[in-house]
Amino acid sequence: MKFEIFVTLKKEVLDPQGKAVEGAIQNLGLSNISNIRQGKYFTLEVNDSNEEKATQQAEEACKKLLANLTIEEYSIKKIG
Amino acid sequence: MKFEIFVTLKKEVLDPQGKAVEGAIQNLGLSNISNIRQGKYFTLEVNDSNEEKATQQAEEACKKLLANLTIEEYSIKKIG
Amino acid sequence: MKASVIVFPGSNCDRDVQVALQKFQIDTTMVWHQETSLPKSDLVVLPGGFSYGDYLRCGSMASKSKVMNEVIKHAKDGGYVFGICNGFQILTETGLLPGALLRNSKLKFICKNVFIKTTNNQTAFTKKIPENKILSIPIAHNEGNYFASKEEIQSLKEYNQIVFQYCDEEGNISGESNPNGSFLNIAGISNQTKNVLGMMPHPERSIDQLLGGVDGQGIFQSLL
Amino acid sequence: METVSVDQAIKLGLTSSEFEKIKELIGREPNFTELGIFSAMWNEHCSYKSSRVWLSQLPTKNKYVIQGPGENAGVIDIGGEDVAIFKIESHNHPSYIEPYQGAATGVGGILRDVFTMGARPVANLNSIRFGRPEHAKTKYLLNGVVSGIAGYGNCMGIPTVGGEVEFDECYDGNILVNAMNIGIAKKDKVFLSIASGIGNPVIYVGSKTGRDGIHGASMASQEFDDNSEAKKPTVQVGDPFAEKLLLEACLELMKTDTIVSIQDMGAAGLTSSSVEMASKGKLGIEIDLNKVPCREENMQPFELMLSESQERMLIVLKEGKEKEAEKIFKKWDLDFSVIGKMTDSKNLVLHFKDEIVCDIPITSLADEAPKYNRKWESTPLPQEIDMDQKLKDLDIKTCLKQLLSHENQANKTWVWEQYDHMVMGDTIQKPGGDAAVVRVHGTNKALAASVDCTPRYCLAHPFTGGMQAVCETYRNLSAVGAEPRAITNCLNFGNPEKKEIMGQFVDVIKGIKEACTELDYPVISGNVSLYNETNGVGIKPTPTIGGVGLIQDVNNTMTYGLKSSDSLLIVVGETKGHIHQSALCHDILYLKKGPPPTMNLQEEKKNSFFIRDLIEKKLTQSVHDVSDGGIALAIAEMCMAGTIGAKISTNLTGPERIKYLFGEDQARYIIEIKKEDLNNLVQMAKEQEISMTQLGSTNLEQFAIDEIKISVDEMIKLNNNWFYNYNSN
Ligand SMILES: Nc1ncnc2c1ncn2[C@@H]1O[C@H](COP(=O)(O)OP(=O)(O)O)[C@@H](O)[C@H]1O
Ligand SMILES: [Mg+2]
Repeated sequence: MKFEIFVTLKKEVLDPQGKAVEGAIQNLGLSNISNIRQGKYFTLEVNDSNEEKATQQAEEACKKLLANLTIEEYSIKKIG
Repeated sequence: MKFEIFVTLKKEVLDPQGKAVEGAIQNLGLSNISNIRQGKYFTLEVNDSNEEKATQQAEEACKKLLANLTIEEYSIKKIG
Repeated sequence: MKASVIVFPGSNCDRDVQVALQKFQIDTTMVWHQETSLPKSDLVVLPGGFSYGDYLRCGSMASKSKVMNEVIKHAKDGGYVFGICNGFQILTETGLLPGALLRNSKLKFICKNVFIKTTNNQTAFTKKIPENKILSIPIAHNEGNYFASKEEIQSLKEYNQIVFQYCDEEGNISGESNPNGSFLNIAGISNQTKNVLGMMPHPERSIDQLLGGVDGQGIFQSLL
Repeated sequence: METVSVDQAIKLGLTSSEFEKIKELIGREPNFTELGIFSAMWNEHCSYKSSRVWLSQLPTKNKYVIQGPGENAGVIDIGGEDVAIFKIESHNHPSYIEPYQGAATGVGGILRDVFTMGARPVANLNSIRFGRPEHAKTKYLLNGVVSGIAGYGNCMGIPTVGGEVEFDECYDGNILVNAMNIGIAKKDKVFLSIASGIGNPVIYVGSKTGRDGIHGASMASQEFDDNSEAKKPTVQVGDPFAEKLLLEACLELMKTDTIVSIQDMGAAGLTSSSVEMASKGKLGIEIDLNKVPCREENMQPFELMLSESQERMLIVLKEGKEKEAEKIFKKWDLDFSVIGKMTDSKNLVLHFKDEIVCDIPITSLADEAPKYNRKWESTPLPQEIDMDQKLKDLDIKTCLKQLLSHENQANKTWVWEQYDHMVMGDTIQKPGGDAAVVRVHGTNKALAASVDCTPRYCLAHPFTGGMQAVCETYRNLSAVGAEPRAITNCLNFGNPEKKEIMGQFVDVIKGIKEACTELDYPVISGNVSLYNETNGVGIKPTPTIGGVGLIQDVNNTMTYGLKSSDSLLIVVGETKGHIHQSALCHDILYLKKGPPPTMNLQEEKKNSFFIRDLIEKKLTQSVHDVSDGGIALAIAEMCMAGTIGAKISTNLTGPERIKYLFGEDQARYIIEIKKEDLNNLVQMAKEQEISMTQLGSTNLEQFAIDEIKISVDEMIKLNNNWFYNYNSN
């Protein structure tokens, strides 16, 4: 079973990368673009045909490693 | 108009991060999880009500800055 | 005084810190991250470097190493734990210290001498340094931009956990003297019980006049 | 077996006559895998087919050299049981295509060259050259290259302690990224790549093989045109973390008694590493490609043999030592696979699935590789031109300010602050000085290193330019108190099929040869990068020289910042006022004609001995070599580094004064001395027939040249800002 995982900084956490990217985008003349936030994106496979169990394992991977819950939040999506 | 952007390494390009993360996940006992690839995830707003034009600007941001087309590819999704 | 230096895959200041500890006659053992027990030690050092390549988040994967269970136990029992640079990042990832270290605000690796003020000399690591003493110590990092939630900052202040702050030569703590965007110019913090210290600057690089300075030695002397 | 056509050979970068030669050598048509292997081994990058005849002229020996060119890196004696192992290598083409990864993998490659020989790498240096700052790609390339070098070196925990950065129009379409590394080993623990022992197992260690950079080596041997970006092969992505593990694992293995020979997989990957080991040992090698650890599915023999995936090594073990070795690589979480053995067949034999997919004599790939004696035409020494009209009205203060704020003379802190230059705890002189100084861990001695080249001299007169590059490193090392011991070189040129370019190459080599011979400062390793051309326009000849010297006592090293406001300033070496091809003429006045300064190797040697003697006797307060920008810039730099002023008088006017201040006569140093030492010094100089002139004295906060004054603070501002301003938007 394949999953997509999104890890993003919590809203109240400053995002230095997003901010720098936004500056750079403005410099490129793309002045309509704003509010850029940068996060991480993972794809992974879980070798378990039971959807609930598989999701639970993906969930665990997020909590234990992929996201730092002090500053980040995550969401999971099954894609196949 | 809000967009989501996914930037991932091309399939044939080495993903050192994904590789290291996979090792760590295995060590955590999540042995069912495999094939991890790590990419970047952006959300941004384009101040243009014309969907086509807005998408075009998001596209340009990807090509010029957000993705390194030599090793990465991107996809764009309108989310609001 | 006995110390253990934990070696993670990708640690690269492990030897440097060993040299420093030995210079102060601290008996030092190197401990591989897969060990399940610690040699008897008063102090555990998590050295600088790029554990696991700094991939995913700095320190994230190292914080899950087997030996870290023992380090956490050691800290909970009141033993000293000292995280330098990547070691600091590992300590926040384990939760032994609050907050997180984000990318430097200019998104570049910075290696240079900076000034830090010893805001708190009531810890085991700073007790021989005069209060508010300004030290010149090098930094070398990409992710040293300290962040914590409002509540965490509140509690850091309340329990007097801010140990070092970036400042200028005269001791002014300001935006200009902040090399990486750190909240409140924080360069180092301790836990509430003051037996765990994490700092981004490298005191082990500042113990030899020939290499540019000796301001780091106060920290090692405090531990003796 | 599928047959191949001459068209395929040409697509792989071979010529039709080379294709004929292959058929002749193996007595049949090669198959596709074999053709690929030939194309990799016979391209310029691996075979040195255009350069070999000339490279063999370089002097490679003095009493310190333990291993000269021909191995992964050169080795010199640095006293006691210690040796220094070093080399420089180019990664120009990949860095232009993907600056971050190109530069990063360049650093990774040179590190492997050094640690494969048993050394722990202790110092990185780099020489990087870009097009004009205003060129559309320059900022992107500069940022990518610098962060790539930083990314790899920092993660490895090896300090990057020196280098050079230059901008010039000729690099607009061909940037140069030359990376150097120095390592330290014990004399009796140096490992070579000569295989031996029929039946000994061949093992593969490190990361898995993917389709990275297939044909990277032949790309490095072709000119760019407008389509190159579309044609590029899969870019290699560096994994410094994997390399750090590989380094530690290899050094751990080297402590055991298991290794026969070891070779990193660099350009042309498994092909060149296996062929070189077998060729040097005059043996055959048999590899089972089914055993190669793969990252991707369905990899074909051609791909497996030509992949340039990074962070891999090939090792010949003593028989029966496989388990012992495997344990170490497993501990470090690396791939380990026994993939073949050494044989007496003298052939490269490859098995894949159940077939033999390649069976060719090793000699045909190595010794029989083509060697060309290309046509060449020497560049004559340009005539001097009369510049007095142009020089006579120049305002000295303006000239100095323009030089200080010019990108090529600007302070490079922005660059090296991104490099961890202190890790390993032995950096005594960080970037910014004349040469980097790194203590040999646990001892009282230190290595000094510097990389240099002045391409504008090399273009004007390649023979002189070749000599000058060698001498500049020699001087930089001398200025910090080191005894220069040997060099490594990276020869970056345009298309050697053009006789003017080949002529530049030949002249430069002759110049290097002359200087190395006279200075007893041999070449122990190096690399050639040709075809640095875009749309038919080549770069200036750029022979980057990396010099290494020894300081016997770390307490006897010298820096160039002024130390007190009460000392004397002296120039050692003769000042004639050679202004042609100076930084002032070239970069500020755009007067690019005329000969470069004349080299006098006897003077170089004499003056260097003199300076080192003064440093050892503690008779100098500071020392700086005079290079770009002449006396004026050299003193300005000493003022800025020490935040102390200086006051000099020239007793000259008009063009003569300009030439005196900004001329770039060679073999010179500025020294700061205590007043009371003057007489002693004058006496010593007289005895040793050293030309020495008192320039003036140090001062409080100003740099004063005759009636002209500029504050040290202002100079610092001008000099410090260029890189920050350029990169701030
Ligand atoms: N790319 C670089 N990496 C590290 N250090 C550099 C780099 N470029 C320049 N430097 C350092 O800046 C100083 C000045 O360089 P340069 O102007 O080339 O000096 P010089 O002309 O005396 O050789 C040297 O110490 C050099 O090592
Ligand atoms: Mg130079």
